[in-house]
Amino acid sequence: MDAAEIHRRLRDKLGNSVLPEIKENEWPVIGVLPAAIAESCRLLRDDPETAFDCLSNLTAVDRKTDDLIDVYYHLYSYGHRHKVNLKVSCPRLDPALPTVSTIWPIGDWLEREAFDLMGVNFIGHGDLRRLLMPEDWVGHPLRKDFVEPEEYHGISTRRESLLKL
Amino acid sequence: MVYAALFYLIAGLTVGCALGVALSRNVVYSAFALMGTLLGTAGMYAFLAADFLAVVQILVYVGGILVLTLFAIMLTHQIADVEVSNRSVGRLPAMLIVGVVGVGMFTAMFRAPWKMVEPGEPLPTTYGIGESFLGPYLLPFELASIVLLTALVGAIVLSRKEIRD
Amino acid sequence: MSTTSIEIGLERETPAGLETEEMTLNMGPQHPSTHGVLRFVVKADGEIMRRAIPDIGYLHRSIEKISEKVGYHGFMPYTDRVDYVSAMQCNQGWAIACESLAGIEVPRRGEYCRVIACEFGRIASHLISVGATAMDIGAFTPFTHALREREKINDILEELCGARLTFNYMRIGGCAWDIPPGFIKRATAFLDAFEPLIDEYNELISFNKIYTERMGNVAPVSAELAIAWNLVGPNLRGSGVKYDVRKDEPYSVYPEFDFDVPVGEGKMGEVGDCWDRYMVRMDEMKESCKILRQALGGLPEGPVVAKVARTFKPPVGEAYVRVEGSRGDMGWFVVSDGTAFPVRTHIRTGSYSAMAIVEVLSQGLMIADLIAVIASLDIVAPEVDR
Amino acid sequence: MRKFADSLLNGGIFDGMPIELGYVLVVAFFAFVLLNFIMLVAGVTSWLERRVWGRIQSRIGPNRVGPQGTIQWLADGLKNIMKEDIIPEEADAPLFKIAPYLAMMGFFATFAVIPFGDGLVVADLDVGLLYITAVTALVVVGVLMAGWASNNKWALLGGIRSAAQIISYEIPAGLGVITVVLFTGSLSMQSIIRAQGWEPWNWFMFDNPFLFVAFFLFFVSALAEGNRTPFDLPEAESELVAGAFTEYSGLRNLLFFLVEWGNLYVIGALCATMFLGGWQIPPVTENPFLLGLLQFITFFAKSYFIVFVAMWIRGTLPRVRVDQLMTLCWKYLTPIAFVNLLGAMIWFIVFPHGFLPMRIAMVLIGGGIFLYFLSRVMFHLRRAKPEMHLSPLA
Repeated sequence: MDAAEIHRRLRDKLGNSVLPEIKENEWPVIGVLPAAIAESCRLLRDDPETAFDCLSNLTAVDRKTDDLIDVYYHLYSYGHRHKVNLKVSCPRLDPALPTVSTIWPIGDWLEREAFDLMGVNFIGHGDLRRLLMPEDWVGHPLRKDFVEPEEYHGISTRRESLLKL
Repeated sequence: MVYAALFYLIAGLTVGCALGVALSRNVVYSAFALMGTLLGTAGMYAFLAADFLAVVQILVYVGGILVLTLFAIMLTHQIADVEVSNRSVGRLPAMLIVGVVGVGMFTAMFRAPWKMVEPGEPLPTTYGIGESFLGPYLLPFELASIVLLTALVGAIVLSRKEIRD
Repeated sequence: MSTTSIEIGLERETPAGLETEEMTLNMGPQHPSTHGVLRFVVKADGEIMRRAIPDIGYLHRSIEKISEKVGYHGFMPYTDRVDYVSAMQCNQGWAIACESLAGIEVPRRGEYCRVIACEFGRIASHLISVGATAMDIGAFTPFTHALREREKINDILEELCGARLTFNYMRIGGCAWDIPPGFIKRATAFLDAFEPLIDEYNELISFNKIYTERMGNVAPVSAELAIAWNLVGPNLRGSGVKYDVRKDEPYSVYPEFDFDVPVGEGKMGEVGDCWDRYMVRMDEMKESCKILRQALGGLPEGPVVAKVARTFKPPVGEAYVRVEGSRGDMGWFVVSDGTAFPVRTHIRTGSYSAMAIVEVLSQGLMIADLIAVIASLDIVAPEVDR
Repeated sequence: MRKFADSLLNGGIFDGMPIELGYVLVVAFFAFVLLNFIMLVAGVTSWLERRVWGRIQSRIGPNRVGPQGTIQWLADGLKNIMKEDIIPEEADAPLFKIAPYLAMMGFFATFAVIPFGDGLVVADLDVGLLYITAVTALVVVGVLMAGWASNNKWALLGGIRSAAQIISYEIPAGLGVITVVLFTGSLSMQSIIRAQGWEPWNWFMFDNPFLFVAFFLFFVSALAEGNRTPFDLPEAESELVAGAFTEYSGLRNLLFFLVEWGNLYVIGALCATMFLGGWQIPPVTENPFLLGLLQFITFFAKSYFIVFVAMWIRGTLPRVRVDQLMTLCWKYLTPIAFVNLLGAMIWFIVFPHGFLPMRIAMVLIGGGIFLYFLSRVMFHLRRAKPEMHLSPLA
């Protein structure tokens, strides 16, 4: 099934929660409003015509200039061998999205990583802890305005350039 | 003279370790002290030229029973500060019992007609033991085997976990 | 599914007064069989695990953040460090992602060189994997034999690019260097010697009774579970899903080669058990040899690298490409805003999802089985943490 | 040894000394000699193991210290002695310190009854075999103590695994030993050897099919008791880090390894004594010194052959899981051992003095198996490319 058809089916079900335009790409991008993302993911997975049984990737992108955080969901269907990319934009100040970890189990870790590194809050995720950074780390390192702390538990994060030593 | 010194050394080890078993507050220390007692007893048997008995003492008590005891102790948690459980009896009754038993034992010791024999050449005892087991003492031997077998079956029944689907 | 919501499937009835306490074991971060710096919090009841909770991040170097500082060309050496056991495919993933952004056509000879490098890298990586699996099961000899062959591959790759582990061989638009003179002869000689050795490994370890007992029927992953957890590559194929990015979503010049996609068949137990995953890697080495022979035989003439501007500024947009790395398909996601530095790079690796599934697989296994599971999933710690 | 001690005492060296003190001094002297000797044996075994293992894995192994690396073990020992002896803060210090010596004691005591030659044994105890089985229990206690005192869960698991394994496998091993005892009627190591002859068909291994089975039962169980691959679960480095020895360093760690390698030799010596004719040699010379030397060499060659086989197995096989280990012991080896013992009894009643045709047939079968293995080895050596294996002296 091609992207236009997937897009049409989604819009039939969810109406204006799905943005009207598709960005043609190798993974066609379909914009979705934040509130509808979990619902559209569930529809795409459960519909036997689309049957997206695999969440290939979940990434958050910090668009500081637009004051937005984009979250990309790369879905893949092993049965039909087709793919789609859902994109959600949420406000940078308080990014919050419904979780997809109940739809695909791998979403658990991918969402935890996005939370850890980008500070996206996934509502309904049962166990939203830091994954890669230490538990007591302050801030979300992949944000564009993240400033590395001078030291962590007494360990300096700065080092003189080896050339100057 | 030297043999006497050795004898007292081993006797001291046995009694000292036995005291350690009784007095140590740590169950694991008690168990390891028990090993000293058992080894000392084996030494005593060796002094009495009972080589088979000495070896069997080590084999059964150190190799089997002590290791199983240690096993059980180590699998129980918080071993180091276990409350010694037999304090509930109290000191006075304990002293009373010790006194009564002690008087009895010493009386028996002094009244018994001890047969004093000069230590001769140590002779192999294995053959004699085997003959006795399968000759005059066959019935008690077999009875003991049956008792042990019953105990074994009982232990298995008790420790077997219920298998339910 | 969150880690807390997983139901512990080991609710055994014990007679009253015989409750045993769970023992919490800390496996790692420094443990001989965690293949890098990983940590598992193992809740065990004696030798049986209730659950093993993976704790990652000990090797997190924020490679994704580095890409935002060093630019497209400059990031190439860092990709080697994503999965240092098979760095070539990481090189290729990044190169293809950038080329896909800018629409660059790679010369055919360059593509062939890439394929040769990648397939050698795959064999080297699988050798490490199968050798380490055998070592974790307790047989040390297959590991040294595998490393012996890997050294030879390292020699070959060293000839190609001057490095033995972190190759930095590829460039956006092709490869850094053409193959050296005499390379094809030496590479073919290696293949001639290596192919019979695969059978020897199988004789030595794969069909060993103890080995099959340890690996067979342990932690089987059904095809549905594997897809839902996004297991990729050999782990997915071990579960019986015939899917290979090289075949099903072709990139580079892979469609020109004839090779099979081995899948797990459940010869030693259920489909998708540890032995199947292990055996898929064994078979894949043979397939890689096939590809290598075709690539070495049909190497076209021409340049190896396309003309790419020194300050590479791809147009605004995003690209998500997948390449078949040694540990399954690696997703390379890159967002460009038209400057010389990517806005965001994300690398979704094979070990990442393999690590995530360990907690589900480990319930009710024995501690020794956890080792087999980790080894058969072929988890490489830096790839998990990036 | 008693005769030797008597001759020494009568020789006038200890004139004017109480006779008992003389005995004690002689015993202490022999203990000292033996201690040094077993260090040597364990050290050489460790070197040999690494060399053999190196060959099997197509690498070289230690070859720098001394000719062919033969005194590598000495260098390693020195290094270990000079290393810092770390005792973890949370460990139970007294027990942690005693444990290696206890294990060492148990292993050291076994050497007292190992017969290196006709008269070359420290004490030919009448209960020799039983004695060996008994004192090795001290090793178990030592390992358990180490595992508990380290205050480390891996160490505890290792110690418990070790104890469970050794206690379980003592049963098939003991039943294998009893089969031999049945045919000799003695537990003394020297009597067992004297009951055999120098010719292979007079060895107990080929005496009858039941003893042949008993040999394998004993060998497998002994491997398990000695924590050797494929039963090296207690120190399974990929699972339990280093098992009971995880927290040990320096000299104490070295002692545990001495016990391990020494035990390997003890396994070889026991197999040689019970099944391979021990020090029996054809009567080639009258010279007692030369005869003793030849007996010593024969015994060593036989026991090191077994040791080599154990190393070979270690280089080839993976490790079993703990439940498979117990299944093998309780569901296979133990029943087989019991049935085998019963069969041996029947055989003993039918042929109280042996049955020569069966002996010769057994030798032929054994030789056939050996030759088959040899041909497999030669086949693999030939098939491997010359570059794949190196000369033995590299």
